[in-house]
Amino acid sequence: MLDFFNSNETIHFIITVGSMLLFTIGLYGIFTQKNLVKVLISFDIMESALFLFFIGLHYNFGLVAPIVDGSDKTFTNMVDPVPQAMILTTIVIGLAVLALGLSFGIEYFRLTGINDISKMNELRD
Amino acid sequence: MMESGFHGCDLDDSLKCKLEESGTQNTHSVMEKAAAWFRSRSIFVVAYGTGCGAIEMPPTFTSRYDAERMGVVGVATPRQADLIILSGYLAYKTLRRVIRTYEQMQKPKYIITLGSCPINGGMYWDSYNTIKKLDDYLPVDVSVVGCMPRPEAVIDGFSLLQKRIKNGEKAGWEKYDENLDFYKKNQKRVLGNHVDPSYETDWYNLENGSEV
Amino acid sequence: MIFQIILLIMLAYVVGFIYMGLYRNITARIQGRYGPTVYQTFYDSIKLFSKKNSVSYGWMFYLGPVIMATGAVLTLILVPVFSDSDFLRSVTTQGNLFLLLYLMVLGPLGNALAVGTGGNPFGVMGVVRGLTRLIGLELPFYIAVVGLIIASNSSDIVHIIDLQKTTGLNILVHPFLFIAAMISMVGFFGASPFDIPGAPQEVYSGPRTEFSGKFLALLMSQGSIFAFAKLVLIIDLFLGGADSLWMLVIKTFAIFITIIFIGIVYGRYKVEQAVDFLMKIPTLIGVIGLVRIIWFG
Amino acid sequence: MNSIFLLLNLLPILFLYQFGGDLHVSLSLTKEFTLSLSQTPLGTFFAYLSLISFLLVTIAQKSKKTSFSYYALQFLLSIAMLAIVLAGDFITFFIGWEIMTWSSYFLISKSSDIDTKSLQKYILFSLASAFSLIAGMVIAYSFANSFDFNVIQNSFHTMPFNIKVALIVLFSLSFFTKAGVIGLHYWVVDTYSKAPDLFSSILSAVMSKMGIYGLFLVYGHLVGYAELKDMFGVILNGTDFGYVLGWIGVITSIIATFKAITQDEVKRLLAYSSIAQLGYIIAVIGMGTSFGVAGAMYHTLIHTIIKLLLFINVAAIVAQTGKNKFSELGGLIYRTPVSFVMLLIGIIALAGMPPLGGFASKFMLYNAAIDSKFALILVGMLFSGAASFLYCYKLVYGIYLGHPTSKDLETQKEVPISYLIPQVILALLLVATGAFPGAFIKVINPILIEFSLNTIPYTSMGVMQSAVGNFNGLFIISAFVVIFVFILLLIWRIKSKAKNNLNRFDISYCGEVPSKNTQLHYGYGFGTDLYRIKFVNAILKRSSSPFYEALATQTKKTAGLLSRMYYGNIHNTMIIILLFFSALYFIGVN
Amino acid sequence: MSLGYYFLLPVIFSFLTPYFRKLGTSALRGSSVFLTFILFVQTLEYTGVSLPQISQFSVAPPIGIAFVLDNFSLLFLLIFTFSGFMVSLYMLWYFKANDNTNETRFYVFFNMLLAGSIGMILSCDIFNVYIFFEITGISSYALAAYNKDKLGLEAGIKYLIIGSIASIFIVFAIMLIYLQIGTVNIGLIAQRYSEIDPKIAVLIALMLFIGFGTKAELFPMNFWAPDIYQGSSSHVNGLFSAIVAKSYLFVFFHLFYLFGLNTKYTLLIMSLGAITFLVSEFTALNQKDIKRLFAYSTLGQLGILFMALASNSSDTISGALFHLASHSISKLLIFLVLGILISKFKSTKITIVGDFKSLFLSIVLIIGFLSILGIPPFSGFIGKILILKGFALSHNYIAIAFILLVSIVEAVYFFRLIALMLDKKRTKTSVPVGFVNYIVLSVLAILIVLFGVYPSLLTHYTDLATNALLQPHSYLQFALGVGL
Repeated sequence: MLDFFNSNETIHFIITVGSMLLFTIGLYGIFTQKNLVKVLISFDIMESALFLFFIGLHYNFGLVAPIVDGSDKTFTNMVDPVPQAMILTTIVIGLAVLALGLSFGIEYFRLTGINDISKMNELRD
Repeated sequence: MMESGFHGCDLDDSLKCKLEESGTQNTHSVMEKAAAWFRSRSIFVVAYGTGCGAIEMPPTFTSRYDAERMGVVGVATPRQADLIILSGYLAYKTLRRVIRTYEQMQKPKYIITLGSCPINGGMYWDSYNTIKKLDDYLPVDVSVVGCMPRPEAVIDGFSLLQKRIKNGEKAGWEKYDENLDFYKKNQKRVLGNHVDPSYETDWYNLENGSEV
Repeated sequence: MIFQIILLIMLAYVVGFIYMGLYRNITARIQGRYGPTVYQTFYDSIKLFSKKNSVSYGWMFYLGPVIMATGAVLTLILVPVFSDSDFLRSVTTQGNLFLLLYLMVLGPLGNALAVGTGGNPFGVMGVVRGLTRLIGLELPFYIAVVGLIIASNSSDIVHIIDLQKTTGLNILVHPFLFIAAMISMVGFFGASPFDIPGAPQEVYSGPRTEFSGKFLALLMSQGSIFAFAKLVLIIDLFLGGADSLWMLVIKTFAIFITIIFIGIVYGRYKVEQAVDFLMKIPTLIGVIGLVRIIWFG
Repeated sequence: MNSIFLLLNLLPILFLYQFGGDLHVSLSLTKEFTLSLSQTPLGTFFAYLSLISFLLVTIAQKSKKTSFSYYALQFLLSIAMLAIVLAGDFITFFIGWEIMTWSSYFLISKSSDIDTKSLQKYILFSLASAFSLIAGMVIAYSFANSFDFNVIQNSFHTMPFNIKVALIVLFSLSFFTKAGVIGLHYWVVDTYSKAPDLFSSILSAVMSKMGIYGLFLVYGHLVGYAELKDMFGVILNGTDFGYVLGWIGVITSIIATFKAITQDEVKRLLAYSSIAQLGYIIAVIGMGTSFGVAGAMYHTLIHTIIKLLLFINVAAIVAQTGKNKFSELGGLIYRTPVSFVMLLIGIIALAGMPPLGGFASKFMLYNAAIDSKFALILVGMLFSGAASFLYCYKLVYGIYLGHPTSKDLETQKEVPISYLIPQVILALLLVATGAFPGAFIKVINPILIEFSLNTIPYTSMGVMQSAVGNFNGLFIISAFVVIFVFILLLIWRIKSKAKNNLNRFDISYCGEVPSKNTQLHYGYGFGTDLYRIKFVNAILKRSSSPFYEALATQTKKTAGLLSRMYYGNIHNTMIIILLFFSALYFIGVN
Repeated sequence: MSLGYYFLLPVIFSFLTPYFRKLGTSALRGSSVFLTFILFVQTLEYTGVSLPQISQFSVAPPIGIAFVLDNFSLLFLLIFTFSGFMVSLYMLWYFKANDNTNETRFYVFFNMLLAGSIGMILSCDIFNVYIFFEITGISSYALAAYNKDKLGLEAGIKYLIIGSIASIFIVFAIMLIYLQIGTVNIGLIAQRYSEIDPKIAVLIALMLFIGFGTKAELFPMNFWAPDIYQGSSSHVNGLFSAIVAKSYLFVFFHLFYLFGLNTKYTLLIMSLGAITFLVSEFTALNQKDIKRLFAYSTLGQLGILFMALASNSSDTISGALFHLASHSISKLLIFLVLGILISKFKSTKITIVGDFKSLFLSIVLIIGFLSILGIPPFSGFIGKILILKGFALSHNYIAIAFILLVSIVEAVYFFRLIALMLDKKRTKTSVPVGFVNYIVLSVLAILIVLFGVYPSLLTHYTDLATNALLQPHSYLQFALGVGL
């Protein structure tokens, strides 16, 4: 029984389904929520889903973290380090965007008292 | 008798004298004679229907009496006309237009009046707005009497005029030129000094050349 | 040469005046009158020349009738009056039919200028009516002329005359064109129903309102010369021209009497009625003739 | 400043003269594009035409206060036109064309009574014309692989038929717009009437001729009249193509003529007249015969002269009196007699009356139609010519004859001499072309050779030769003068004393004396009775402006509709992007 | 100089900005001018060098990260550094004449923007492209909002939200690519793109398309763009129009041709470009706000560029690149002039164009307008005629007709502005221009005229760039590290 859960296919399937569910939650947020903070949270959820998806699919059973401590030079049994590096970078970028977005939101709210993105339409035709 | 002054009884003697003098005068040169003949053969008429006599014009000029056979033919504008027919009484208002029309005609030019009103006022002898004797205001060449004269009489008037033109008799327009002051004075008496401003520019003032 | 031309002008003058007199006389007879003598217009002309005064509004007013007369005389010498006279043939080849079409309008233009200078609004109204009528009047005539030019492949009148000696008279060959041209001609002669420009009941005498004395006389003289020239043009185009004085008189008189008969029986069209009519019936007749020449000729 | 630019304007003429008709320069712009000037007889004719016009207009500008930028733009315009007519390839042609467009645009904008709407009209039509041209030239390029005129000419017959037709239609549309064919003339009248007065003369006399040059270039040079005949077949004695163009031209000229008569503004009348006259040129330009080309060329020359003369004359009057309507002018004949005579000469030529040059050109036009047996087209031309007498008369009457409509007109002085000099030159040119109509055949024949058409026989300067009869201009004009003088002397000698009755109120007025307030000038109502004629009314009440205004309104509505997409709701924008993605994905996957 | 400095220098300057501020405003402004000047001069030097060139960091590609400069990116690099230089010169005047409290913030993000956009075109690693994409994005959001006014913040928020959407698509695409091929090197992806399962390949292509297309303002994804332009300052608009939009465009078409997507998606992109052109030119007709108006104009021109660049034919693409360069210069010129006017009149209504009195500004503005309209003898004409010629050679007459017809609509509002400018009835206020602006604007105007009358200057580079885009062998060699 546990073997079933220990197989790569299963775990990849679960991760895929799970992250896509998470992604769908984010999408749902984007489609329905109009509060700027909630929209930004939805984006973050979507990004997180992608991260999970990407990292998860590159994990196979029996592999260890790609940490080179100097002793082992064979690089075997390691997870592909590139996705992890990429995700780390992406997380940082996502954070930066989130921070910028929130700061914009705060400033804007201070000036106008609006946090509904569909009502931010002073710039329009 | 209210307006007896208008009849010329208070005219200056000098003017009166001049008028008497202007009698007949024959033309001499051959060219003049020929011209006089042609003038007599061709008379363009502007028919000024001033009074009841206007009704006599159409038969005179159309098929029944046909004045055209004598070379007498109607025209519309005074510029082309040799003869003006004044067919009846002349109110002051009409007189003004008649004078103007007459002055716009080119010399030689003649006047024929119909009926008695232009001669002595006729049935309008005591009217307040009708002139009594046209000859004081414009030189009448032929007066056809009758009230109104029939077309035959009008045609008779034409032939009389033609005869006089042919003979080179001194015509009314010459009298008018010579005694302009007299006529103008009479006209102004009736029409007043406040006549149309353009009277200043009439032939009266332009006689000695174009100074305007 | 100068002598011949002067002789020609004299002939046109005399014949033209006689025709004008005849016009009045015949009209009178048709109306049941005795009418004036045939020389009446001549008397009128001399009388007007001998007027002591002629009012003038300045040099353009003075020159207008002169331009008009020039146009008439120029038209006359460019129309071959005698088709076999070598001299006239050589003169007329200096011009052509198109030139004549335009020369015929030069006179009205000179008149119009003088009228405009005169400053009489009635005169100008008359001119405008005349020019408006001209729009309709020229159309059938142009169609006829164009048809003849295309049919004889030449705009040279002498050539058109010569051609008729072999192909037969154009009046028989191209009857539609002849009818169109004749209806126009009625208008060109100022006869009813196209005599609106000078309608005395409406606009005084129209263009002639201000003309008097010698100017009017000049207008009348050129009118008779011009009328003669137009008659000659018609007989040249449709009746094979004239080679002798008799032929000339007979042919022109035939055309002339037709025009009188047409003119006498009609009332006067308003200008828009005239143009409407001219743009319909005569134009249609002309176009039929034209199409006949181009597509079936 | 004026003299500097006068000299500057003289320079290109000298330059052109110096090269003596054989100017071939080329300059590589990129590896595909070459700027090349290549002088042809056709180009030379138009070059001199435009340069001399500019020179004359510059003379007239002497007494009008004109800014440096105006002169500079005008000079630029003349150079652009030079580039157009000397161009050896389409790139040069187009660059010249567009510089002409915008430099004239800025010149027009310098007028005091210009409004935005007219400016927009002008520039949009000009650009539409330019874009049509550019479309044609790139399509030609796609087959000829070159913008060079000679290459395109050589490879034209190898193109597919529909491409040939498309090219001809595109080029024709472009040049028709410039020449102001009816339907495409919406800009012409407003522009001509509202442009600076002297610049209107350039617009009408020279710039519209660039459209004619373009048509010559395309029909005669690029396509070739022989090719046109092969493509479209033959009707009567001419080509089908020429027949269609003939009707286009005739309808243009008839409609414009009637429209001209009813105008109250002087320059609007002249603008319509310009459209009408160019209609004649277009009517014969496609006939593909020697006389067609010759007639079109001759009329181009004469119309340029006439329109320069008339527009300069009107500009002088407008500058002098400050009025530009027939209902406000009048009675200037004895105040400005020289101007009057000049205008008179102009309208006599415009009406096509002998003995001036106007008749010679009309004669050639008619001959062209006769030559092709296009009888109804010829009748149409004659008809429009007859109607044009009315507006010719309105022009001279409304300004100079009749009565002055206001007090200040009675004290006007003659216009400044600088306006008169070019007018006198142009009037003399009209007399000269009338007296020596044959002289121009020498100019035309090289062009006919260039178009591989038969030349027109030349006998003498005075004689205009044609297929169906000729006329001797010298004879006509001398006969005219002799007879005129003779009659004048005759009438002078007659004793009947002509009284110069100088008071303008002394007219036959039914015994009445018109006062100063009486409306005696017939300038305003002139031509209104045309509305009562059914046929003319049908023409006059129609106008192209509802169509173009509806187009503008519809465009605006469309713009409003489309702009509602950009209503600033970022949430919806996001959703649209996501939906668009899903839509594309479903399409892409399936 | 290593290509890496193109990224490093701006970043370093960006980080040092607060320090420069402490040294004084002139140091701050001067540093930016210095930086952009160095970059521009360096780029000019590359024009004489044989390309492509590569700069690798630590490990050679395909494993390592590298910057590759080929002729295609050189053209963009020239445009970007030149525009940056011009804007930095302009800012010398701007902050002197206007409120300069936000000066530091501007320079931080301006330098960062340069770093990001230059990095984006130089990077040969798709993940790095993404990173630079985000750097450009963040700095442009910040630039849009750097004044912290209401409109700017709104623009910033909108931009940020849209940017987030786009980045999610791109991240997703990159992840899918990596999952399929196991590499992020563009060269390798290009080589092995055809091996990907077609369904996934479609998904990847669409995601990249949506991601970069959104940022590059293609039609159904561009409803945000005018708002951003309207909310931002005019010189920032200049940057957006001349640099930012063009850098996304670069990546879009670089990947488009490298991944061999041109066979399938040409028609889609061309028609979307055409619709972009049509819709934005029509929409521009009713605009009352000058910045929004030119935003639509920019969208329209980008539409033409999409049409032409997707057309698969070297002639058209060469023309499109010429047009792109010309458009960058012209739009920059227009936005800088508008900046002067807006700072004078404190209004963004289109009527300000009719209210100023300055011969110099009128002339350069009109030159800019005419150039964008494609009227000779200005550079826009050469671009447009080259594009049309390219379409003609591929017998794509519909595109020609479309471009020309819509161009008339474009002319409507451009000439409405010009007519407003020439309207003598309006009361005109004279506008101080500033010494630096005379130089900046005349350089831009002279370049427009120069490229118009002597286009070989630029066509040389555009032809090379076209070759590099359509025959990317040498680029791929370098990107794969084979040539090293």
